[in-house]
Amino acid sequence: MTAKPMTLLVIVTEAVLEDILIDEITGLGAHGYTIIDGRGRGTHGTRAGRWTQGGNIRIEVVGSAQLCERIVARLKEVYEHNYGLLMYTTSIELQN
Amino acid sequence: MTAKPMTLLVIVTEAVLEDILIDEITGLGAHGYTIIDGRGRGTHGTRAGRWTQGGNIRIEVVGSAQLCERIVARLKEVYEHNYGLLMYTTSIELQN
Amino acid sequence: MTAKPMTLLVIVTEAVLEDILIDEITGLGAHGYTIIDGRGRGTHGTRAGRWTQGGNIRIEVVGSAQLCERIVARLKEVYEHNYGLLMYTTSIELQN
Amino acid sequence: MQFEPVVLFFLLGIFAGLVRSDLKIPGSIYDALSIFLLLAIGLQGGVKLAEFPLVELIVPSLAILLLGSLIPLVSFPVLRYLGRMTRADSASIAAHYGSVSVVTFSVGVSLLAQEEVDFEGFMIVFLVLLEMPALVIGVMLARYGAGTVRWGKLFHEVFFGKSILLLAGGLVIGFVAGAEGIKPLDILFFDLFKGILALFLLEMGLVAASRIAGLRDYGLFLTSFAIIVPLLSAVAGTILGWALGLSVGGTMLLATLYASASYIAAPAAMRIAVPQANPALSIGASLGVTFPFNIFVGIPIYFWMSKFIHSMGA
Amino acid sequence: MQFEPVVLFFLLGIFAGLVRSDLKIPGSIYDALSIFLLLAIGLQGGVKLAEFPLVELIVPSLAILLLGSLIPLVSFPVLRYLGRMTRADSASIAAHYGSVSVVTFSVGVSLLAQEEVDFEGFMIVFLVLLEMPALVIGVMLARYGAGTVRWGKLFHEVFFGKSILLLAGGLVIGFVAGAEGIKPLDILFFDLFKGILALFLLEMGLVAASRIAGLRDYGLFLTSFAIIVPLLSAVAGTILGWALGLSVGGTMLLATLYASASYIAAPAAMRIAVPQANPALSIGASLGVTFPFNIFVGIPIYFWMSKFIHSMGA
Amino acid sequence: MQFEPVVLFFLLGIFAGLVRSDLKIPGSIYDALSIFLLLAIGLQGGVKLAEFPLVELIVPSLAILLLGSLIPLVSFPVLRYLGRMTRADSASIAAHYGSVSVVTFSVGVSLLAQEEVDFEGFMIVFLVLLEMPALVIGVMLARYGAGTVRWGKLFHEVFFGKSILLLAGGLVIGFVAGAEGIKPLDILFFDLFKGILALFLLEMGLVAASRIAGLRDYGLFLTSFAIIVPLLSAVAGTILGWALGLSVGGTMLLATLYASASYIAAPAAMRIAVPQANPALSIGASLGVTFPFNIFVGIPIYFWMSKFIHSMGA
Ligand SMILES: Nc1ncnc2c1ncn2[C@@H]1O[C@H](COP(=O)(O)O)[C@@H](O)[C@H]1O
Ligand SMILES: Nc1ncnc2c1ncn2[C@@H]1O[C@H](COP(=O)(O)O)[C@@H](O)[C@H]1O
Ligand SMILES: Nc1ncnc2c1ncn2[C@@H]1O[C@H](COP(=O)(O)O)[C@@H](O)[C@H]1O
Ligand code: NA
Ligand code: NA
Ligand code: NA
Repeated sequence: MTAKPMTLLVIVTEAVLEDILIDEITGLGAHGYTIIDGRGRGTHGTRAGRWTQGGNIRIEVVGSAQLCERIVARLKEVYEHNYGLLMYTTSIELQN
Repeated sequence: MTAKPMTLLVIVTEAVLEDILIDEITGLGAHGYTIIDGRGRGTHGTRAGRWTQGGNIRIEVVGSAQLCERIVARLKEVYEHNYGLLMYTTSIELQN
Repeated sequence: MTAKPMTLLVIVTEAVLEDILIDEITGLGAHGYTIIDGRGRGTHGTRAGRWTQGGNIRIEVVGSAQLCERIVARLKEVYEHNYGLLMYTTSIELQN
Repeated sequence: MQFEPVVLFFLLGIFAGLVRSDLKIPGSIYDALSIFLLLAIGLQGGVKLAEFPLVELIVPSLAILLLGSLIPLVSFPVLRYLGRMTRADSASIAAHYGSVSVVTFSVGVSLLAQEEVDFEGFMIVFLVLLEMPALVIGVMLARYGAGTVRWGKLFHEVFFGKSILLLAGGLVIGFVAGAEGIKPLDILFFDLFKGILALFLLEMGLVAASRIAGLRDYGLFLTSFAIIVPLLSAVAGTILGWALGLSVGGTMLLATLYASASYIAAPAAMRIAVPQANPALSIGASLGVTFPFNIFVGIPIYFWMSKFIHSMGA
Repeated sequence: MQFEPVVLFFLLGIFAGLVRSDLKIPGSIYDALSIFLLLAIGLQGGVKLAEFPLVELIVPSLAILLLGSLIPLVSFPVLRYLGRMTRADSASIAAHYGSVSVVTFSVGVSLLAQEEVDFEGFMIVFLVLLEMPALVIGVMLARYGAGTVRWGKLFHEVFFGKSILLLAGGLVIGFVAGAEGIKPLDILFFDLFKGILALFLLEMGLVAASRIAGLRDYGLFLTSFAIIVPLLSAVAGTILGWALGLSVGGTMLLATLYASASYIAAPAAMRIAVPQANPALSIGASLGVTFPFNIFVGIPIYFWMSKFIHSMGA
Repeated sequence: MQFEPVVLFFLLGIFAGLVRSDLKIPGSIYDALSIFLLLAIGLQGGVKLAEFPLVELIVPSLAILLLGSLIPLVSFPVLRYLGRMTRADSASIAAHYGSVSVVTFSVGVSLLAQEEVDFEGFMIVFLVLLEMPALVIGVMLARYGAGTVRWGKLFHEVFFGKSILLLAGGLVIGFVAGAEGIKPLDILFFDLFKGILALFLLEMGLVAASRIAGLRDYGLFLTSFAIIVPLLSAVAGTILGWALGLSVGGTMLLATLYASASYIAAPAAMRIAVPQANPALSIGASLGVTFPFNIFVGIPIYFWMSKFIHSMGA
């Protein structure tokens, strides 16, 4: 097996930010991302996903620890204050 | 970076339990959760997500190890016997 | 707690492969799987999920390290060359 | 025997399911179709009800509710002792057969329209009334002497669940607005009704196909139950309808209501209130056997029974 | 006062929301309904516009735009200094009330059809025109002297956002194809219009219910604002409509446009352009107070005002 | 040249796509629209077919299938040797152009209705028949002498895939029920047809826009191929239709079928059966070039060709 240790960054945020965050993430050097629609509750209240723009998205980025750090730093700086946002990382083995 | 080590609990179960489990989880002290619709197969057969109530949901809770333990214990006690249920935890770094 | 250390395998690939991969995965011995619809970008371009067959799926399999290795090996051999495919593993604690 | 083209769509759905076609009605479309059907049925009933003295409905309602409650009460011991099923399964299946199916009812309405036979608008009130009590009885049967029930949650689920809410809401809107006020909505809720029922039956066929495949697992007993109980319930309904002075169409619809088994409201309610019950058994029987039986064989029989009893009485 | 059955569906939705029913209109269906409404309104306007000399629209358009821009400009200081709200919240709410609501407009159109009162087809041009400027003004008020605005993104969002695009696109298609060319589409876009509006109002009710629940958090000031500002805007619209020589129907629709508050285009635009604003406040006011007020009370009043001013003038 | 307002919706979709509007038709709505179109086309054909002696179809069917099979067989060497494309890409593109497009066909039907020109109901049988063989030929061309094909899976996908299943299912239901039995469904499946086609074309435009943007990557060869091959196929279809004694409308529809390229069934089948092929090339050509070409330019030309050859023959 040729598994490469990598970092997985998961971002849960407001669906309205999708296009903007795609630009940020790829601009910072991510080679890819995966987005899934969801709903949830956090410090910014409940977003039940009822309205077109009222749901959450869950973005996954697989990359180097440095890339994930850069993305986290940027999102904390610009978006954390005004938008619902949760970010966490975990280490994974990339298998291909 | 101010990453805080935390536990991620993932619960995959029947969509029909959504409201009930939200009450349980927040009642046990979770500050938030993220829910995504899905489908799957397990020991309780296939749930293809065709019928309104016939799909799975995947709930993510980020919290302390103790919180996750409490939720797991409660769900095992009350729901595991009669409902399709998968629960696993992994350690993550909360980034915000 | 009776948590069992296990491996989580995540596969992100083209939605058109869903039925075929379910056969592969269960044929290789997986007891279950969870599938979620998504969209994303990678080396094979953007799949925005607009067309019926044009989206991604995200498959989760919880199993032994050996099972996950077998699935990874098989998918690399047969599908990696021609289809958009991302696979990673991480270690989890199965809680039930 | 009467032939209603709309059931051909159900056959197409079954065929597609059996040959494992990739045809799928998206979940949200299925939801939209069922919201439409429930509202439309309610509106149709409400408009007809507006021309009717409501107090006259009290006695027949009580009679129909009473007889309707017997269906789960009689089914339960049959399932438990004849069929040797668990208490939970017996109660859950009894609840499914005591409750009613809106789509089966709609196919009945559709056949009457086809045959140009009229029916009493207040039949839809009975549809609303009959959906609930069986679920409550089922839960009581399951929990008798054991554990606690979240009655509040159950009642809430039943009364404010979307099927009752849309049926009753449509009924009230139709009643308040009247035929005149509803006119601009006619084309959506009345003229399109049958076409949308056809699409709905296509999806029903797809789902029924997956249930039919599992039939052998349920065994001969449950399969027979799923045909005989509806037939007997329909006989009872025919007699009661005739005794209450309903028209041929109304009598046939009452028989159809009694004969139909729930596969939307009941499964959801039972999964929460009687979680020990195996949903594959109850949904398999109601959707895999009783629904197709009623659509293809039952409804024409109930129509014939109603005409027969009325011609006897005359 | 005029009664329009379609609002009963809004009431049903509110009821379902308040009793916490599990009734949900799936998101994709909601999207489809709104695409339909926007296209249909546009087409209807385009067909009527085709019979009209366009140059005559320039002067009234300017007048209507000018007066329309006053709504957010006057609302802002009221919110900021009387209501003691933050700059961002004041600007965002002002933008919501300066912009317009297509569904409120549709209910107005629906009432006119019910009453068999005609209106000028080019009203839909004003609907399109009025949706935008308030959003730009709102952003300018929020950012005045602070930070940079991504104007390019904002203009793009406003001009090519789906509501303007579908309204304007429908307008152009209706204009090019004309009544004759659109005829095969009539049954979908014209005859079904009211039924689909009814379904849309059902969903609006569900959402409004969740907003109404949060009303006490917004306080008395915001609630009063959400009723008084629409009323005053409607008075201004009635006078301007009459002064411009619009018919009774056209005058009523102009008043309705001014009185309506956006809850689709504005929230999305403000969330991006003025992220410091709390969306619960602006959506709560526009959807939880102003929308129901307009539907139930406002529109009949605006109709009465328009008839009154025209009878005075005559 | 004939003008069909429904294509204006396609233009609107292209415009929305090119300006990167946030307009999206949700996936489930798109699915529902295509289920509707396929069923409706099938039903329309079935009803007309019911009045026709079926045996008379055998000879024309064989002729039409034979000529139809030539399209991929001739396209393949052109793509492979003239266009220097890989074997897999050549085979996949050939399969796309040998197969047919239901929406292109529908726009043709729509134009005929507009012009009040009748056509043979059994044309829809040819639509069903022509969808399949090219896919099989494409796979054979791709795999010639190399590897194994899962033929079982491919045949299953083709015969029981949703497009054939709904077309053929609708055909059979229409045939069995007849014009009389289908009547209550008319308003949904016939009267709404064109409106729903308009909405479908809106989405097609959105998707085509994203393909048009990628056109320069496909190069001049593929772009020319995507215009010339349909034109030549249409000429062949016109001659064959005339030789078989089809009416002006039928001849034009046969030409349209030959000229159209698949973008639903073929992409899905080729992605599984010929995974080495680059889907961007085949979908780009069929959806980004051929579909708009046929809609705007091709269909009017084919109509003119059919009228021309019939006036010559007369
Ligand atoms: N503790 C948590 N566990 C899981 N998901 C969370 C948690 N907190 C927040 N989220 C998700 O992140 C979104 C934004 O969080 P917040 O900024 O706290 O409102 C929420 O809507 C949830 O979907
Ligand atoms: N081994 C597994 N890997 C991934 N997901 C699983 C697995 N087992 C079960 N699941 C998911 O958990 C749900 C309930 O599991 P069960 O209780 O085993 O039926 C299934 O429907 C799957 O979605
Ligand atoms: N770096 C990444 N992070 C997250 N998801 C990815 C990444 N790369 C690829 N993916 C996902 O995997 C799918 C297939 O990847 P690819 O084969 O690279 O096109 C993409 O459409 C994405 O959804
Ligand atoms: Na019953
Ligand atoms: Na306004
Ligand atoms: Na072709």
